[in-house]
Amino acid sequence: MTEIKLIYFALVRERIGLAEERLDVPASVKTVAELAAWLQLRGEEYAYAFENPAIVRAAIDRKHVKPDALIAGAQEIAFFPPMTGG
Amino acid sequence: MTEIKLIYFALVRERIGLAEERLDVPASVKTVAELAAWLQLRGEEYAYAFENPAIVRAAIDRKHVKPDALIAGAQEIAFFPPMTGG
Amino acid sequence: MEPRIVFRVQAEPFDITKEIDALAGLGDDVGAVTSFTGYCRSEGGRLLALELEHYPGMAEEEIGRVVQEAVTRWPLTGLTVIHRFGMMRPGDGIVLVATASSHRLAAFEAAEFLMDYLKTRAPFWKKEHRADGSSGEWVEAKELDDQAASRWQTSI
Amino acid sequence: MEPRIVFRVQAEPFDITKEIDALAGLGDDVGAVTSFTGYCRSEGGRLLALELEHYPGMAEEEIGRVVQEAVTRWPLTGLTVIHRFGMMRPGDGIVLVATASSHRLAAFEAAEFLMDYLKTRAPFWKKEHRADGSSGEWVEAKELDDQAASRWQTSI
Repeated sequence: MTEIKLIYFALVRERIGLAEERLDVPASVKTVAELAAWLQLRGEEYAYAFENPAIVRAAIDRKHVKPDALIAGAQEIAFFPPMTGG
Repeated sequence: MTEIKLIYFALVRERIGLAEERLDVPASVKTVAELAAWLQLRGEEYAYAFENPAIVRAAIDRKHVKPDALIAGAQEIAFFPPMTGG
Repeated sequence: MEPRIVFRVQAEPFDITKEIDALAGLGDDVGAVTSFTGYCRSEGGRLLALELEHYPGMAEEEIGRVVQEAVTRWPLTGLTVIHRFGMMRPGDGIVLVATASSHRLAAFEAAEFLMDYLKTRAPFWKKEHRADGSSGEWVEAKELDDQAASRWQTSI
Repeated sequence: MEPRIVFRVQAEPFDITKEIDALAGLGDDVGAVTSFTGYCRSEGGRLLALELEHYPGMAEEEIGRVVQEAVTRWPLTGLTVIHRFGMMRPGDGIVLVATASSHRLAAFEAAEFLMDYLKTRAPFWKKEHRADGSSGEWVEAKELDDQAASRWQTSI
């Protein structure tokens, strides 16, 4: 188990109902996609937030990553919808 | 013979030594290129102004034209180098 | 000479003139300054405001990466990017990109590149506050923006 | 709604802020305003000034044609083109193009199109006044500008 800081933004934050949390993530969870799948099992609000994987993006330590990115060593992982700034 | 107003700009004006003039152009001169060739015969300064046809552009009645444009009916024909505004 | 790079994420409004003047004043060899300002729209009266949420820290870092890429790719004298967060009313400026260069094409291309990348990579999200009082929806990302960003081949 | 079109040929300096503000103020549905300003450069101290000669009458008409083409091709809310003539010192603004649109790509593309066409079609010529006092040369047209203009397929 590793403790990781998770941060949520915009629609993902609203659906989960939390801006951030610290969670112990099992060692079997190796990638961002696996982390999202694992979070979905934590409850309805998580299942709802991650129901459409196509619209959830992730960043590890403030850098954009793909779903297959490894989470080992991450301090801070963020989940959010596609960006709409600019 | 038709009287036409001729206007010169920039390097063409400097080489001819005139900003504008009115000339009687023979009916045998039908295109802009023929007009330039006819002007070249008027003297050294004209020959110099038109020595490199690639760098002389023309406008008839304030519209860009190609060398083969017909000059019949023109009120005002301008000769100038390629534009360098902007 | 190193280009003058300015980028900020802030709640406060920006002053377009001040930013353009700073770039134009960088020396006698600035031949071209472009600016792009993105404004909050009312969508034909439908919106009262747009609320911009951002990822503090990452927003600055990501803009910094995009800006570095721009100065690597184009011969710029200077470059300014300001992105605001918080509540925006119709007519408010949300984002400003300005570029200075000896060359007009470099100034234009760099500004377009910066906007395309800010749209698709900078961690900002817009929420609508509607005139009819209904609870706001999050603005959806446009596929067009991804296409625009994909014009530029980058590793970032 | 018809776009707001402003174009002028003048000796006087222009006020970039005023022109941008006029476009940004065209309504709540202006999402993007771009500006491009071309400045007189010193060419590394070589030049004291650039003198801009123009063809009065044709300059206005030709800019008018280019501007009409731009509003036909892009969905613009407004558009401003100001081209100066006379003596310019390094740092002086020579030309200003500004565009407003709901759409960022339209605003950018129209501004680039306008600049490319002004460079190659507007009847202006630049003469150098050199710092060493030698008699000025006429600035030569750049092939690069023709190439830039040829990106756009037009009948004008």
